[in-house]
Amino acid sequence: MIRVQRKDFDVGAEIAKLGAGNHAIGGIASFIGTVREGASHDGAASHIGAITLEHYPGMTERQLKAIEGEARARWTLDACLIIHRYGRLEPGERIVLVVTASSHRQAALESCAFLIDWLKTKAPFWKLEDTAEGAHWVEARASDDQATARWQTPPKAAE
Amino acid sequence: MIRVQRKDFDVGAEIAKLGAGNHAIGGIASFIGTVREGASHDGAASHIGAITLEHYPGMTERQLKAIEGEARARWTLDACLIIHRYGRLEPGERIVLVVTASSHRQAALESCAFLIDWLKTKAPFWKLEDTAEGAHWVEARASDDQATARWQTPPKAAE
Amino acid sequence: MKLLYFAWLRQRIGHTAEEIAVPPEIKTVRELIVWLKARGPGYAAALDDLSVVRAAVNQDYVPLDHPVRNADEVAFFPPVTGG
Amino acid sequence: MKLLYFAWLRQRIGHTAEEIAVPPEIKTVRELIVWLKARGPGYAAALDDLSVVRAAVNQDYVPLDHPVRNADEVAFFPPVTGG
Repeated sequence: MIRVQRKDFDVGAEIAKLGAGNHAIGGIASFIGTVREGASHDGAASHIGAITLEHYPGMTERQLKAIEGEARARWTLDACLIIHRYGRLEPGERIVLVVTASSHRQAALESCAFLIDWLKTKAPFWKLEDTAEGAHWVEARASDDQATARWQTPPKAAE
Repeated sequence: MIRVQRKDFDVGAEIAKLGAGNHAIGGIASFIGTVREGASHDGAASHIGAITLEHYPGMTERQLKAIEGEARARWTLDACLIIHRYGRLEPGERIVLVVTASSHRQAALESCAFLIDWLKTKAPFWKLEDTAEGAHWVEARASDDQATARWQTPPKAAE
Repeated sequence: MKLLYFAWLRQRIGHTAEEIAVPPEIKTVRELIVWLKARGPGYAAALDDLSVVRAAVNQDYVPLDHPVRNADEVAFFPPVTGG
Repeated sequence: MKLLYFAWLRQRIGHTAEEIAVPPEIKTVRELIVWLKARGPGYAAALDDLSVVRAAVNQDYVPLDHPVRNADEVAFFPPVTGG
């Protein structure tokens, strides 16, 4: 399940909904990305204020569904949720939530890590960040490409 | 922070408390282990009802603190929480919660996976499970030892 | 053809979407880029460095030699930075 | 010496904790096990297969050649299965 929205989400409620009533689930992994204050994403010394996330309505949903489909093809998941926000977000605010549930913990943990790595490099969002020197567009990082690349080889036995 | 308790926990509230007010955090990873119904942990065909978790009061807290300390030594974490329940738990109930927060997502994701692997093999808990053939003690699994063993080598650059 | 621009490409071009009838001799994304750059300095600035320009046709990422037709939705943007 | 037993070791021995004055010639966990097994069939059954018996002294995991003293808290249990 994927959602692209401006408003915040309730982590506890989302996780509870995902697993509700399914007793085949043995593990639920989640990741919450938040707006970080301090050094900018490009490693510059300037401080971040808010960020503004631009996206491509239509393509964003399409690509998020494709990323979810890839995770479900690689691991046996009982449930999978991606929520990604757009618009202006202040430091400390939630940007993204990924939740995966499986009968086996390794499948949940690995697919959650996979999804967040893929979101970074395959989901059509662009971050504009406020710095002491004005607003600037965050540049894609080579380390994110490398994190995605490690999933290009078939995963080890998932469980 | 570690807690050993009989009662359930509120995942959303625990995660919210952990990250509250710390704008250096960029990622929060969590894992919830739940009582799974169906094939028993030993791979037997019999169905699980409830499980009863026995623990070693005093040593459990001591070992959980040691495991948390190990994670904090290996990764730069802004916050770390382990809650592990004991007593009788029905299918679908939460057993364990691990939450890690860091400025970098890889540190959060990796330390969360590390903690749950180490809990499986180093935290003094023992599971008694109800099956169609009566109650029996869950046996430790070689796959859990292997999952722990992969952390024996120093981790890659954490971020 | 529906054309869309995002992030700093949108800022340099000055708008986020437009409908343009593209000449039939434009067969690929790369040819479309060359044609767009001749439309004005904003387009030229936005599409100058192709190492930081990504393209999508009908909401799928494509390489620059991908075919385009007038019925397509074509988008240009920098490498993504979500998550 | 404070002795503690958990899981199926506890069930076979019949109780979870006891205070015993252990003879001074008992110097290691392994010697303690041999001495305990002579106390009755429950102990013998619980401590029969050392490949599935784990020990802790003063709440830290120890190997079977670890020293023990009368002031120690010593626990026996199977491999853990939490998480």
